[in-house]
Amino acid sequence: MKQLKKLAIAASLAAALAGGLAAPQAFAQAKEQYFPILVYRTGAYAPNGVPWANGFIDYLKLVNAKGGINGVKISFEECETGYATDRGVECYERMKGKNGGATMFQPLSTGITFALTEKAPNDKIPIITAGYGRSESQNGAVFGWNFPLIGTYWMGADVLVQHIAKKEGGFDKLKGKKITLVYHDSPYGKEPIALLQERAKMHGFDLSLLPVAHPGVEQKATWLQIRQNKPDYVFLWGWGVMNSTALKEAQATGFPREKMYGVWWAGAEPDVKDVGEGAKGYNALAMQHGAEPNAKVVKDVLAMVHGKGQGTGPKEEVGQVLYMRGLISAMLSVEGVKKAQERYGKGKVMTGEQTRWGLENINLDQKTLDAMGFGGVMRPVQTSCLDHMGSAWARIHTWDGKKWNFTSDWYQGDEKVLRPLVMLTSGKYAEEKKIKPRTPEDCKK
Amino acid sequence: MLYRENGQFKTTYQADQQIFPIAQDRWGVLLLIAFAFVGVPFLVDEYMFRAILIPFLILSLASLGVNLLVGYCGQITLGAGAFMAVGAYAGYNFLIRVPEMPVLGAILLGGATAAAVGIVFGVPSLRVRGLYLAVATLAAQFFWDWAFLRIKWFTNDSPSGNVSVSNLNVMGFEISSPLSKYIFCLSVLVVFGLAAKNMVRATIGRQWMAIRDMDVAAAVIGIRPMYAKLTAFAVSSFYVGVAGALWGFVHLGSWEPAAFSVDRSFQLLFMVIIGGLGSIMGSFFGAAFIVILPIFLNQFLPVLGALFGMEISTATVSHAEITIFGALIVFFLIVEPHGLARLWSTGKEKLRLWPFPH
Amino acid sequence: MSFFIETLLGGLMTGMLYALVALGFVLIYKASGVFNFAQGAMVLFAALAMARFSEWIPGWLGIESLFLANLIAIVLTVVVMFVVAWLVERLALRHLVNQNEATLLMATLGITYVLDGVGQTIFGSDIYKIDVGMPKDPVIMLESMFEGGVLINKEDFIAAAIAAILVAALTLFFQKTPTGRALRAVADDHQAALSVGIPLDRIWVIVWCVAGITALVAGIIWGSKLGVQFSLSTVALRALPVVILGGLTSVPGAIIGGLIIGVGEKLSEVYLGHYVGGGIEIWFAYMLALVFLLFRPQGLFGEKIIDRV
Amino acid sequence: MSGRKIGDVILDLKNISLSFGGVKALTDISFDVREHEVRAIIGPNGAGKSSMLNVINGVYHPQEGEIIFRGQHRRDMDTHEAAEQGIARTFQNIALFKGMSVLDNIMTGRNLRMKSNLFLQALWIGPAQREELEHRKKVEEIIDFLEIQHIRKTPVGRLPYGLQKRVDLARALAMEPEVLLLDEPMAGMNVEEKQDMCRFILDVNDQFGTTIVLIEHDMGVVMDISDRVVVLDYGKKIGDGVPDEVRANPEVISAYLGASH
Repeated sequence: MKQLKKLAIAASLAAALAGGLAAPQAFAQAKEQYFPILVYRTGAYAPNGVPWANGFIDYLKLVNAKGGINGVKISFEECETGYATDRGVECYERMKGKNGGATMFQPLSTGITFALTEKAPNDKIPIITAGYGRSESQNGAVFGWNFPLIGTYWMGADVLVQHIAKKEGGFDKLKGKKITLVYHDSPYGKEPIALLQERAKMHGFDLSLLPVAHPGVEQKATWLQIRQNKPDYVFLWGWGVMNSTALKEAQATGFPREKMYGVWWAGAEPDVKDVGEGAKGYNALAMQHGAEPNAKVVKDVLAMVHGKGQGTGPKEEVGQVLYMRGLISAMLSVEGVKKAQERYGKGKVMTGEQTRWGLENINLDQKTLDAMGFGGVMRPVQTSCLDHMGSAWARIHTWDGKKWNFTSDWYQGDEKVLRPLVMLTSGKYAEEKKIKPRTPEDCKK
Repeated sequence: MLYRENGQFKTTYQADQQIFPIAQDRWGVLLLIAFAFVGVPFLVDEYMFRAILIPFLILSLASLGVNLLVGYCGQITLGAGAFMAVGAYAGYNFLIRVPEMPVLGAILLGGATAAAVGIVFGVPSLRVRGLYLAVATLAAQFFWDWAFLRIKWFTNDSPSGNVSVSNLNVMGFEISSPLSKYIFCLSVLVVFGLAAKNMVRATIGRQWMAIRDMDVAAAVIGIRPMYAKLTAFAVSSFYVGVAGALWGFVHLGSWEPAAFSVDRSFQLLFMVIIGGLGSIMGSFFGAAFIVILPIFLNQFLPVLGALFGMEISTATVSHAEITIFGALIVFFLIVEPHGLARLWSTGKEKLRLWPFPH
Repeated sequence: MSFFIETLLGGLMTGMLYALVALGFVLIYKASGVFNFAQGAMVLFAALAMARFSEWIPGWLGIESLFLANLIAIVLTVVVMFVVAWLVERLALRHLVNQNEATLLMATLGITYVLDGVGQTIFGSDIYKIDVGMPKDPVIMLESMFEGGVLINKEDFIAAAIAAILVAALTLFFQKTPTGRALRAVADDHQAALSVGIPLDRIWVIVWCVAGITALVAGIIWGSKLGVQFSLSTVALRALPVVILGGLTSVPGAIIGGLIIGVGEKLSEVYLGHYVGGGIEIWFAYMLALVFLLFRPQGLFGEKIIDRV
Repeated sequence: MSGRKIGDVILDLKNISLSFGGVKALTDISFDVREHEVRAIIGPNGAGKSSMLNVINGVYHPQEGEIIFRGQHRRDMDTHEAAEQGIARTFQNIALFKGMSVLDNIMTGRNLRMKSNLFLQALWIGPAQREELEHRKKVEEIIDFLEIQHIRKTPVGRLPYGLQKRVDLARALAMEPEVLLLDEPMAGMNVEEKQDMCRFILDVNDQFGTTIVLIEHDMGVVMDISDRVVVLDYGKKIGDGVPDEVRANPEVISAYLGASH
């Protein structure tokens, strides 16, 4: 016991010392574009976080394999957040100044996004939140450093309403319909409510809200209520295990899966995999892309990254929905850097601030996308200083028991509905924070 | 040979009742505080400030509060996270709803609100004790988690339930740079630490400890269990609430209820138990241990792997991190169930005798 | 009316599962005075082991039959849980005898982290499937009595039946076997048990093994219902009000408490939830337990505490 | 027994009955205590002596009976009220505050007299600091009186049994009580320690005029120091009177003395 005690004293001393010496500096790598990546490979949301991260990294590896961004190689580093805000903030602080400064951050968590939104303007680092984060940050005049590229929750919810309106035969047919939103009880899950309420007012459908507490493994009461209310449609705004649980409970209470529509974070393989046949007919938003095993970029990754034994995750995962989401997020970030190089010097390492300019001026037309291997995967993206989303297109895909298939045409989020909401909410934010919105002149600087 | 109390005779009770009766301790602590104010700012970089020191200071304050309740008054709580949340959200509401409300005032009022809520949720302690009470306090945790998500008024109708504060300004100083945040948190901690030390050596502290050690005997000498327990809940919640407000205002800047989840409650209880129940010093040790250890492991394991020529994946690192974290906690509890503070005082005892141990 | 019955049944089924986890708490607390927070992590660990073994075994042994693979997986998992129990006793508990409740609680929280970490390292952190052939689709019954009938979940029924069998088996074990009697003796009085020559450390290993088996059963049922994933360990938090309500030392308390909490939770969420925006079931369960505590501080079936001076 | 003068009845217990669940601990017990006297309660194990003390200072609440303290009639006592009215007590199985030093333990006895509020205490200023010093002086007097100066700063958990008993007494004395209830103050002590303790008890009674109600097993001691003795057996009173009377009471002899001699 005495020995143990000594050991403990020694251990705590060592820990104290080491704590002081923490943050071992990585070797300074000159001339490399540094991409810090916040991931979660453990904990409740790991099944969804892992493929996303693998896709993101594989794309960066692909860019390097092709010679980098105009010759500038990408260096990258992961930091585990466990989906916890304070860990995310620690990662951010640790990595923001490393290796000549972070190019951008991708938090993959609404909570971390909120925290970083406060910090990024001081550090001049763009926060890319492709398909998540705060919807009003589309307004780049107020949220100068947030980039909810190619999708916000408001736009997603809007597309869902459009889709069911189409199914029903017009917006006027929505009157009196019952729609239930089953949502993750967090800022993430609550994001679409504002838009859905707006749409409910417009079309006279009846919206009811059923929150599910983190992590979402206990939903019996939720689905009993759905069974009682018999809504015409259920929107599922879940993340992680909550999605598969919802599908299982829907099956157990006999709610038709065909009438369930998930957000794009509730429409991937981990959500339906272990439900299998039970999820057949379930629909979800595809944030432009779905599962894309046949895309050219996927084949490139398989050949040039996995083929050389450098794949980040298992081969089977390449081309899956969340993998693709990570990959596309990486692609958009890289395109931001590429664009910035056009202005600030090709073949140079871009700072966060320069990258922001690039991200605000992304212009990917269909030809460019096809050339990059994203043909059929996504539509053109064009951002501006005032529009940090750049594309409002989405479609629906449906699980057939084995794989996801597209089952709808493209929809575009309705600017007339979205814009006022974005302006109102971001205006309120600007007022609260005493931010002077940027003018088009400011943007040119 | 330097650490001796020989020759220091106390001639008045006042001298005997000082916080640190031994002169070396007194000077040591004063030097440490001076160093923290003057020396540290020159030595550490922004990362240390933002990611380690500021969280450490704030969580020390919270763990101090938890220690007053658990360590001094013997009432186990698993709801500390909720009181942090109450402090943060109440502070936020005072700040935005009351015109001209100074930041410091909002933080203190946040703490005061937490204290009031603490009293309400402390009432079960009059009937139940031990683990039953611990679980009862979880009711507070889950209730407030829910309330801040559901009741829009608390979050000023923000559609997502997320709130944020910025442009902090305390008595004319702008609190935005890491250094100013550090100094602000440090000042708050020093004041609150001193107050805590004063309370535990005064009659209120003795009442708490009496209740902790033997509640029937305490009642017999005229201590009201209700008063003692509820003041402990109030003071503890006040500390925890102020820490919560600082966590939201100063550290995160923007937060959602998940920042104060049940995991936070467990974390705080870990701090006081690892640090040492019923020890002010232990609260700091515990906070340092729990704040630094995971971050350290997270950065150290890949380095260790590299030494042996292995590349460890992020997943493996984080799994190893929680495994080692858990194992170290069990290890420390086995070796020194009275916490790091006891190790510290054992070390001091040794030093007192050094170099002649017999 | 039929909806009320459905909710009630749903609550009872959930409650049965809570009771299973609570049972693990009670067994260990009775025998060793440890409030084992790691019970949730043990459920996860067992379920992970079970899911992965049944996935790997066909590859290892070339067995085709799902039933056989599951059977072997269960046996292997039981072995794994015994090893876990033995290690926990050997490495942790043995050295923590006579510590106060809070320290022990924290130690089991530490064990929780270790189990979570090791479990995910060995078995992975994805969602896995336990397929023991439980029927997934609902049936509608009593259509003649109620309009629309009452929806019943076959899976839930089977789960509840398994849980009931386990409880019965445990009761038999405690009442009829010498080991069971020794366990009860230890639970009643450590000193006395020691003095008649019952080896405490062996008893503790056995108790942890039994708790491990209840964890496995809970893990299989839950895992087959919801998939095996990290979040499974959070069921411990849902089962806490149960032990408090039922009393930390009472096996029937765990079961009845489980049912009360399960039903209370579901009824409150369904009938009261929408007045306040929903999502109240977690804290409602805790509040329910708390209100009970104010009237009976030792829980529904706990032993009465008398202060002696 | 020198200059003190035994006064009027200060505490009168009438027809006290107490039971736990179905078990009767005390049945219809009546006796009184006069000011400044040393009153002993004796009886075999399980006779209900400790329960009697617990009734007097409000730890237990009797189902029947009446307690008249300083002329006020009550159904039962409340612990806090008892303490405020000047009833202090020591415990059979020492109930000290194990985590605190001897000094702090005794200081807790002063808590009812310390009036400064929480904020002043937290800031350690003005009245709070002054108060702390004043009471410290009083406590030091008690420490001197009981001759425990050398262990002032020691945590009570580390003290030997005999000293713990003394600290227990010190804590009770710190309340400056009018009535002091002593529950087997000499149990488990050696002869020397017992003599010390007897001396302290008599000194307290003599110098401060404190009324003492005492439970003790050692008959020699009881008969020596007490003015009047009440005898309990199985929760019933079987004898009451001055030591000589009690000694002569046949019922007492058969129930108690007979058993031990």
